[in-house]
Amino acid sequence: MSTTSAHTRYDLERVRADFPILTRKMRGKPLAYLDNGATSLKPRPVIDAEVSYLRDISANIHRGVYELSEQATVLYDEAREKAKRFIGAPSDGEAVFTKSATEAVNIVAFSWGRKFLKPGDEILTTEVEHHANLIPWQEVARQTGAHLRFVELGPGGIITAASVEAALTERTRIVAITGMSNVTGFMPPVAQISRLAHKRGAIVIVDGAQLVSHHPVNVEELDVDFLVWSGHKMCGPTGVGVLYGRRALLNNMDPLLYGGDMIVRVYRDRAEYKEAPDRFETGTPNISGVIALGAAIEYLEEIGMEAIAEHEEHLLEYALERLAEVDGITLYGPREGRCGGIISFNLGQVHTHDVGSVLDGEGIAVRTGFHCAQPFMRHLGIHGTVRASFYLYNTREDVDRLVTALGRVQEVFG
Amino acid sequence: MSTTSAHTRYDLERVRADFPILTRKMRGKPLAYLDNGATSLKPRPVIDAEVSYLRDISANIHRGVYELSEQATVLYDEAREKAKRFIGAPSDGEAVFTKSATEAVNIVAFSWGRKFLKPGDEILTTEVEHHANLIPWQEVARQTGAHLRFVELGPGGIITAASVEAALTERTRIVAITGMSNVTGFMPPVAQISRLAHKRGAIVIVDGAQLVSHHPVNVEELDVDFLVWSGHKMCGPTGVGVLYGRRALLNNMDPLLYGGDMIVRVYRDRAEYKEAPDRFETGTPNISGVIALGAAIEYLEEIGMEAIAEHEEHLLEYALERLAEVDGITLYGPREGRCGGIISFNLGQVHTHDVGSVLDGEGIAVRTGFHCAQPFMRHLGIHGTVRASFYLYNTREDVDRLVTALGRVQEVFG
Amino acid sequence: MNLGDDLYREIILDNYKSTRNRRALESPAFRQEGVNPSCGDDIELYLKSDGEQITDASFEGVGCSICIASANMLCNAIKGMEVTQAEELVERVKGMLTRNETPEFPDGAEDLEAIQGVAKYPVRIKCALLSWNTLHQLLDEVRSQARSGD
Amino acid sequence: MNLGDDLYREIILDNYKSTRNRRALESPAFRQEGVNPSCGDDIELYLKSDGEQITDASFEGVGCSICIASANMLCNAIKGMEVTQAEELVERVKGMLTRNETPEFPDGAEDLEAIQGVAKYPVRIKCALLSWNTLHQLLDEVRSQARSGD
Ligand SMILES: Cc1ncc(COP(=O)(O)O)c(C=O)c1O
Ligand SMILES: Cc1ncc(COP(=O)(O)O)c(C=O)c1O
Repeated sequence: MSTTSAHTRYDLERVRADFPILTRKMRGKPLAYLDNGATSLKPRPVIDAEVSYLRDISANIHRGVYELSEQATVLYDEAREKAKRFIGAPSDGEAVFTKSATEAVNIVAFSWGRKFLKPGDEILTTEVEHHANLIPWQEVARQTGAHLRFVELGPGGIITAASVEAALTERTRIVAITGMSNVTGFMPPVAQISRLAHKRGAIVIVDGAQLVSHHPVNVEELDVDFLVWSGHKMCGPTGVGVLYGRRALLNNMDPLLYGGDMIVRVYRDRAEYKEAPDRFETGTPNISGVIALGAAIEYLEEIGMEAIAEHEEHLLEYALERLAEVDGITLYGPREGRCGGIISFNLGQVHTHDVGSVLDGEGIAVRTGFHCAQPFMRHLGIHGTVRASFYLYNTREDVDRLVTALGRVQEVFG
Repeated sequence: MSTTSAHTRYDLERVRADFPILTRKMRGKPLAYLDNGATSLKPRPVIDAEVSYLRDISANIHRGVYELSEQATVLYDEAREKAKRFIGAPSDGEAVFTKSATEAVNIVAFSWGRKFLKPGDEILTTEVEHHANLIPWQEVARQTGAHLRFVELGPGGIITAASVEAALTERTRIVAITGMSNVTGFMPPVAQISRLAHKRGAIVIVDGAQLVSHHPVNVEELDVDFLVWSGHKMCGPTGVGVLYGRRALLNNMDPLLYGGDMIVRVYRDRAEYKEAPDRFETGTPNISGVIALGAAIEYLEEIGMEAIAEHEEHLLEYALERLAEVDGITLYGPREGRCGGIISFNLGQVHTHDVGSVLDGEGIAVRTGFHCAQPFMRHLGIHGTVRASFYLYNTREDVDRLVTALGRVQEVFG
Repeated sequence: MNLGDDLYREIILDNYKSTRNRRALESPAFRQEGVNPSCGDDIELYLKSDGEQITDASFEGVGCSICIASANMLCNAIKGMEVTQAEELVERVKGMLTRNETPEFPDGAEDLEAIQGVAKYPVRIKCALLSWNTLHQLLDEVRSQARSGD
Repeated sequence: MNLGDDLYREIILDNYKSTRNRRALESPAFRQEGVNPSCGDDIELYLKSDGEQITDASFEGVGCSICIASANMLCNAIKGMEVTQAEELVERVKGMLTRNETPEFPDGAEDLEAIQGVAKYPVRIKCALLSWNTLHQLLDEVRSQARSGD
């Protein structure tokens, strides 16, 4: 079916064979899964890791002196080391397991923001942000009297270091910016932006939900203070995200949630809290999810994030070429600067859901709608887009089928 | 090995066969898992549900118009209906999926408490609470100027309706109480307590982390306003909890976390929020976990919570009888009132961890330490206990082995 | 499976493309917005009533073909109906989409059968239902105004 | 597997039961608390130093047999040591417990080999390490005081 492309450093057939779902049909047609921006498919080693905890271990962590609990604890702690390694965390950096990238942003917004933001301080963000990296900042601004400021967007939502520099002021305390837009795939120059922010004395949080899943990332090179990402978008299970931060910053923040396992001592009326990561991991965590995320990291590392990014880049190029042939298509997003493997478009006046439904009927999974980015849709002056997003297992054939199916959309709605 | 007891309405052998881990050895000995208070083992249908989402569906919910996403959405929504049915939620009740019981308490403490508590208001709780139902209240009291008050405990930590009545005042706004102590198994008379609280105009949140997993629960009969519980303690996966509440209450509360999927409209500087449950479920949830929790609920319903509670009751009785033979044992907790299948004890002066380690060497998993209940330990004047806690798959033989192994502890430390 | 047959039947597409009812009513007696936040469908439904009958109905807004076609059929169907008839119709459409019922539709509303295919696509049901839920709210208003006008 | 051999060896149990070093030092020069929040181990370590040598060491507190035995061995071992020697010893014990090393222990500290079995029980390692981590902190203090006293 699909063949290993000259542009792909790994054996595409073998990688595809790791994903049992790729042999499944959707609406009776072979599955072309192009909704990786929403979540990724899961390879066998990740499923196995999840099962093996549930079936063979099943115990809680940090709580028992018996062998099963010990094994769970060791696997859980190892997953944390893998998560840190995956993003090149320095020795003074820590990885907190959360339930999602969304929770991770909220921890920073509330645990850092509510403690350190003063009236008149500025939070700098952009209109391309996913709601997860926007609404928490709206709310913390409301609660603290800080102002939410926006970087001026260039054509198609492009963000340059210069546009960020122009928006920074001496009141800017934090810059909250995406590492890669989930609508257009655009990747702001994060390292440059961080340097500019730091020069102004502001800290930087990067929403890496798309970036970390699709590109090699090194937090020291990016020079960011916080980086959030989600397991489910990178071959991992649902229900686990990561908040990376420097330990000194994290330990200065209040907890967001309170309960067991995050305390040193508890009295009737007060408690003393542990340091990060425990301070932010109260309650029984998603143990199987964390362990399976560890397996996902190992899986991706073995193939190589560099090779994956390259594969997607070529698919993107090919798709842009092929989609240019489609009548009445409008493509969104800047095609200069670095872009990851995401394409947003509309087909004439056809509603995105209708495009999505027709594609579904052809076995093709895309996402339609506003992609949790309403302000960006408003900026673009549209109600939504159809989004095709690639990952390591996608093929040129997936792209060909997409193009053909768009012809079918035109037949139905032409 | 184990035989179906006259006291067990279901086929114990067959139930045990549903739990693959029970054929595994620990430290070379057959596994006697008596740490159900910390988390439960997982039966095959739950593991299968988790795998089947990861392997065959893998899509995000509420986000795609394609078949896989549709299937994920339907299964996710069905799990919510199962969760509501399991606790007898009335038509104006809603179930919010959280990452844990702990998060669920925090939602009520902060989303309800920070909005409605005024300086001088009182939060009534008890010293037997798990930290998850104590520290959030300490913190919200600190933030709002409300006072945290404690019910006077009777011998062994008993809580009577009368003791609660004596502690209620006209300033009491909320009563936060456990449905079943994770240290002693004691079950406060929640229905009576609720009625007393409501008479005073206070609302009631019950920590059902132990109660819901081991006993039939009907929120209308209990007459509670909020009930929280965790999936992993009831044969479900890790990383999913439930917050039950009446919709009118939930919809008056602010969200706790902000981001995608919980909004109606988003502007640059503000957003409008959906009603419950969506309002409290931002970000990609633990989809596989929620679906597998649905499977756990069905599994338990099929066996019958009544039958499970009965089985545990008889094991408890048998264990109390057998443990009474052990030299130098001190048992904690009231043995009047209703008690679930949990026993806390100490063996002479031997440190709980040492007891736990010796039992571990005999293949027996118990929990040792303070069980996330430091104030209760302080009340009892001890540093910790050894805790044996039962579930549907435990046998009298597990109890016999525990008793024998305690003899071994005495040999080593005698 | 032929998607066209289930979801995008001729009648749906015709109703989607029809502009007959896509307009605001001048000084309408009743007006109600309906939104599906998760997909961005956003319509405004207008009704005129002489106290007994619905004398005119129209809508504006954005939405997918299912949403718009359903709203267009709704307007066609309820013109001339009494409030109770319209309420019954709402129930029938809901029954068809959410309870797997196969209702009989009154004369002039037979087009609505074409929506039945949507029931097989759970995430699209809310598209088809948006205008009907909005109508349901509006009818409550019509009723209470009729009463207070007595 | 015989647990007794790995974890609860005779030497451990003897050191656990020993009361020799379980006392506060009067007007101690140095004193430091160490806590393992997850298991409740909580000890207080006391040191006396004449500026070069550690002249006395003792501890009080609650903990499991591993924690207490380890603290007792620690006190026995470091009495008479110079600060640098004690620091080396801390590193050796850590190496044995966390890096699978098999260190040579100086005369009078051979008992410490008995702790090696703990390395097989990851959750108990922190019990064995508590007093050593506490000592590590104390030694920093001894050093800086020695310097400022120069
Ligand atoms: C009584 C009680 N409440 C709350 C919790 C917290 O549950 P979780 O860790 O799943 O959030 C527990 C479990 O440890 C418990 O036993
Ligand atoms: C750019 C971006 N940020 C944040 C998120 C939120 O991730 P999650 O839903 O896993 O919390 C997403 C995914 O939807 C995303 O694409």
